[in-house]
Amino acid sequence: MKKILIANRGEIAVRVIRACRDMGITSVAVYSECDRVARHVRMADEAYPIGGNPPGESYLRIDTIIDVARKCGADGVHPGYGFLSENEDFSAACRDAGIKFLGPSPEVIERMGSKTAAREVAMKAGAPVVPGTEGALAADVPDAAIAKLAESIGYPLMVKAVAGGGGKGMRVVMSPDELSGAIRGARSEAAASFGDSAIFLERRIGRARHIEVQLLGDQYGTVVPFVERECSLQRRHQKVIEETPSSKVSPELRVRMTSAAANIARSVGYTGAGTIEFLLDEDGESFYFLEMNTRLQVEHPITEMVSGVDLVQWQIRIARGEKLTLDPALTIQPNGHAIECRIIAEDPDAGFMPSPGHISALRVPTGPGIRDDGGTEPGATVPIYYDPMISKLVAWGQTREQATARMRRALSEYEVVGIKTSIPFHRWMLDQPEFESAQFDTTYLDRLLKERQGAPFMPAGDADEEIAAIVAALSTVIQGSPRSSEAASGVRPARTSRWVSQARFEGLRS
Amino acid sequence: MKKILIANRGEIAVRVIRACRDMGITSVAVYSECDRVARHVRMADEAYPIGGNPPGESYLRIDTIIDVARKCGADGVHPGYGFLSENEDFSAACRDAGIKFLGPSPEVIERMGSKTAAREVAMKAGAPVVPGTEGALAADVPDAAIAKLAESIGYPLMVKAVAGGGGKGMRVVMSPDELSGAIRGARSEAAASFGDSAIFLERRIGRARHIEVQLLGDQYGTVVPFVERECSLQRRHQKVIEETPSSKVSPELRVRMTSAAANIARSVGYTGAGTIEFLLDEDGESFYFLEMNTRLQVEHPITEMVSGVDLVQWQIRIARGEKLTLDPALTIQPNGHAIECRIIAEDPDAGFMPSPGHISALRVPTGPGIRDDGGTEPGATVPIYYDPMISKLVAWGQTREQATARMRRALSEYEVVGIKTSIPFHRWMLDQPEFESAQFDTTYLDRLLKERQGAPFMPAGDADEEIAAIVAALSTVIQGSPRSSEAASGVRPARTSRWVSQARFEGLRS
Amino acid sequence: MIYDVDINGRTRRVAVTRHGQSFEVSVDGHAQAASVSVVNGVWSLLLSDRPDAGNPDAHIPQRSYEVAVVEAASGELTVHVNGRLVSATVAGARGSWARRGHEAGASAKGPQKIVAPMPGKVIKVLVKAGDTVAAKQGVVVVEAMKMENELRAARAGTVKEVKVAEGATVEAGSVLVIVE
Amino acid sequence: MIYDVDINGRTRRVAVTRHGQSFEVSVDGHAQAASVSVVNGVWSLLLSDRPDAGNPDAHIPQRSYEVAVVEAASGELTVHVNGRLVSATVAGARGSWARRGHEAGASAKGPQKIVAPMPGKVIKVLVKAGDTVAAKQGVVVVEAMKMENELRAARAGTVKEVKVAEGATVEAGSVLVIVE
Repeated sequence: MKKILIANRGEIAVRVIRACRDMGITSVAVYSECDRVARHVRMADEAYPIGGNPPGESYLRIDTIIDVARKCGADGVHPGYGFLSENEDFSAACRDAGIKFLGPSPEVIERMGSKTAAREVAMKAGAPVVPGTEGALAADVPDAAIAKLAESIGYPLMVKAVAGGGGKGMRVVMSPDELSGAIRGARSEAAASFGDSAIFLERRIGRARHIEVQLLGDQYGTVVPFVERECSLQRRHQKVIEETPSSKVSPELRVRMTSAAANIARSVGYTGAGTIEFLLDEDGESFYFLEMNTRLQVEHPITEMVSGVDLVQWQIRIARGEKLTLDPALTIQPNGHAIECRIIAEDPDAGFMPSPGHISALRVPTGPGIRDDGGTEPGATVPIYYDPMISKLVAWGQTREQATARMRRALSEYEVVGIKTSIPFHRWMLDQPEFESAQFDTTYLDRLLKERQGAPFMPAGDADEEIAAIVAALSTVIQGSPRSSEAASGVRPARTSRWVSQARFEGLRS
Repeated sequence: MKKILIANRGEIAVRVIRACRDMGITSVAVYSECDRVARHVRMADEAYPIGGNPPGESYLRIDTIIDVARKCGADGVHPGYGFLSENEDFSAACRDAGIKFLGPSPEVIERMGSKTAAREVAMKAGAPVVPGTEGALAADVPDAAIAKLAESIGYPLMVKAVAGGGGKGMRVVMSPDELSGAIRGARSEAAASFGDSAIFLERRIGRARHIEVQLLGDQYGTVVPFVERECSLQRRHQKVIEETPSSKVSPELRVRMTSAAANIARSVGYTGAGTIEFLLDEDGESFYFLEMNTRLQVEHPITEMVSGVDLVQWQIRIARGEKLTLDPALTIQPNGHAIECRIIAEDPDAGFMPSPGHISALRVPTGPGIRDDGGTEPGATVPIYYDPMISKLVAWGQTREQATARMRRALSEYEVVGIKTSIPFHRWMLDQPEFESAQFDTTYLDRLLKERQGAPFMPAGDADEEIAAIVAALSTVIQGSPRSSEAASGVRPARTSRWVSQARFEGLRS
Repeated sequence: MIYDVDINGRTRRVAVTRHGQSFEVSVDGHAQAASVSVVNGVWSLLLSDRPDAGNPDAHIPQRSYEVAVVEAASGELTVHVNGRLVSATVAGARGSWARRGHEAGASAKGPQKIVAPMPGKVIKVLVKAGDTVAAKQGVVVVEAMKMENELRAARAGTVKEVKVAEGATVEAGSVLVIVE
Repeated sequence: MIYDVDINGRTRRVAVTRHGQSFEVSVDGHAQAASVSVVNGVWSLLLSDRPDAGNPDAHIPQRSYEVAVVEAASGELTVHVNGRLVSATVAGARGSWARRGHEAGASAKGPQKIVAPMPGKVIKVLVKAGDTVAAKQGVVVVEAMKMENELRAARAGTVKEVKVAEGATVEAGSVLVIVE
């Protein structure tokens, strides 16, 4: 493999370019109009435009991307996550074009992409699944028939879209009278989001944790699982902080979960990097297969930190036919503890509203135990069209306590000016007693946020306000001084705001 | 320990501040006039001026620093490396002021700071030393007496200043006729640099490697050594690239060297972080005690990367009386491989002349396996008064090959505009066959540099020149265009050069 | 020079005296020495209390802050300090230097238009015409940038008009709901 | 627009045609399409060869470069490309837009003064008055910034005067040796 096209953008494209460079492989970026000057375009060896800003006109255009890959002579395509990463047609189109897709075959993507088919795979592989209906319930199955199935499963239960993901097309049903409404809601949401209104029922596991197992599979049937990731801290079914290992998983349970995950992947001849998600019951013993993500996960760096394994390099090595040489006894032994915070361009104090725009200043933390996988830089713009995640901040420590302390410090060093970010939320989150004691389940954060009723995460204290008053007054003094206003012509206008910037203060330099 | 004053500047002050923050300790910076706005001042919780720019007026002023420490209520002082870090008077002054010095006692610093006394300690502890004279040869010992001693040691030999360091006051003597001149030279250099003209003689170990052992000692007699560091790549006795483990050290040799190091430290009741330097003979088996550095080393992060241990946090824990809880069997087991490049403000193509000045743009690499411990930032100035090192770039990999590939990639990502740096030298260095095969000794680099006769490290190729021609022409086109020259008023003038910068190109933004 | 600075609905009176490179500042009577330097648009601010005339050797901590300041077109400043964002408006300089461009922001009156901040899809409409809404109450959920975002009323009022239906695709700036 | 650009003693002729946001550039007859955008002072430059009229489907790589440009007061540009620093001087624009501030650097004549670039201590004086020195030959070693730095003659000549002795402390800008 000599040249890899990365069919993605942002931090994950940058991550893959780095792996290519580490391996001496030429990297090819693709870009939409607004991404002409994005970090991944600047870092790659080659870069090609693929269309307009909406993803449907560029990053989701299989035809255009395959065309570019063919013309530029790429012999591999890395889909990243999101966009086309779990699209079996894209995997098939790569195969048809004679280009290696860095992920599983279209058949495996399709099979594991259907929640009901994936459940069947898991059951056949001997993995526990949440009790539920066996197949998909298509649009024409009457509610009465579904109600009967529901009785046999028992309440509370979940109505889930077969094609679902990210919490969409999903309803909790506490009692029989809620069932019809839930079916209607889930079906219409699923039809709108995925073009498929088929649903299925599952028993609801209360106060469960979301625990997932990363794995790699080579082309020769070897599957190696890694130490589990704890992803229970979710806001509206979106992970916000991940860590590994889970404080709730004992070494004995780890062996059971990782074996179950490996068996599932092995049974479908899984190749490349993938992740099996489980629900862990509050008893800390019973776990249930939830779904498989047939791609690299956002949170893969925490696994890299505790295993020392470069997962993206292995995706490439597997695709070019190498055998997995990792010792599975070692990959499930965590070396220390790692935590990831997803740094998102959003305003946590305004209901987590996305906050795209121009980044006028950016300082990323570094130092011992800190890794920042970013996709942007000072002077860049976070576009309005895509996922607002700007970087993933990862902290490693010998213990969970040390990793947490380093993460707190790194968050306090992070400086982003021009847009709002999730950093205040993360700083608040890490100080919650439930985080410190690792006592949370997947419903914890939404419950807590509801209770807080939008209270600011990092309210300014009296001392902060006093400093702000001083700074406001000083900036006025300096702005008004004849000496500084002359220098002020050097101030570069930002979009809607302007920096009280260096030029005015040149005179204050010692 | 609640508040630590860091009697240093630059990256090591930043490193210590981070450790303080990780442990919830208040950090206090001190600064000379030109460092008012330096990174370490901005990051610390408190900051105090200590005098003028020359180190003798600020960072070397024991009285001023102790006074600040006392007044601000610091209960600990971290000396970093360089400056006062190996000054027994400073350690004593801290003790007298009732402030904990984060390093060994004045007695230990003094003893290990004398090369002849340290040799005696090593011999008593059973560690091999280079055959040589037993005590110091003061200024009044006649050359004839020294010549007799030289005969018994044998030629070639080294004349070394007792108080020496960094290659100063050191001469190689190949034959008896060179002896008198070497004694004179070493004595005068030592007198000028250290105020002490005492010398001693040592047999010269040819083609040796510089291998050193990091260790920690607590207040209860426990000493834990770490995997050796390979520091043979030196230019004029200054380390330029360090790595761990050494490719030349077998596990069996590692046990012998680390035990010898620990025995030496234990025999003097060493507390805190220290490093014992050895010469490893080209036979790869015999090693000799060289000297001890009674402080944190510049290159400590590579040890942190392969051990997972935060050495600065342990310095603090030891100082506040904690017991070492590290397993010495584990600390001498390397987890992967780490390499450090010292990024220095210097022009390698002009005889490595320092290149202080204004940094107009700076991009630091990140991503998997990369750690950058820096002390500066874009817009900052590298002052002319201090060590020109601006950061330490560290790459970790599961293997030496992976660490090297990541280092190459990270160096290619590093962007520094405004000053020259050692990066072209490092990129060249990593591509030398002797680096790849790890076949080098302490004389290798100086010999190679001499042979090269100042040839540029990264000469521009024809393709680079073509791109430069295009860029030069385009920048003229755009500069000359009426549309852009209007915007050009936003260009901020740098000291002696000016950026062909963003403002002119705003019109080109897509 | 005396400035009235409005922060979070409270007015702080700040007196500033310049001494060459440094300043003496007093906030509501709390006097401190201030030193300011700027690198790359970010301030380094050192603050220390005034020496105690009775005990000149008393410990006076000099605290170090990194501060960023962004000025909106309205003149409102956003001060980044200790990881917090504090909005501050200088009400008027009383000294010899005139403050440029000082105008108070538009007053909070008239109908509120709740607009889509970015292109997206309307997932839920939470109100209908005639409904009474409280300040900060959610009115519409728009999916954009892969997230579901609840748009809220800034102030209490009555819904005058709902201009979009669930499932509709909207452009940035589209008016979704009008509240009076 | 045609420019003569001097690089490393060689003149490259560059023809530039602008097409809206992009350019057609030709260096000594090698024609390429160029796209330029700038973020934070650093260029993103995309270069691709012209399509082959005979084979429009032929693979035309579009190479991506990050480039920084610094302009000295003399007008000389330093271009950072692929980790290399390339000095370039545009000899004169022949088109309709006048190039501002274009003057060649001072010619390399007259006595050379070898000065201390920063404060330090003279460790070694390697020449004496009357010695002949070659271009790039070391003349003085100064210790500064914790390093020993060999200062060299820029051009060949004869040492006229040595103004410092070993061990002397020198200020930045002090003349150490004069070579004629």
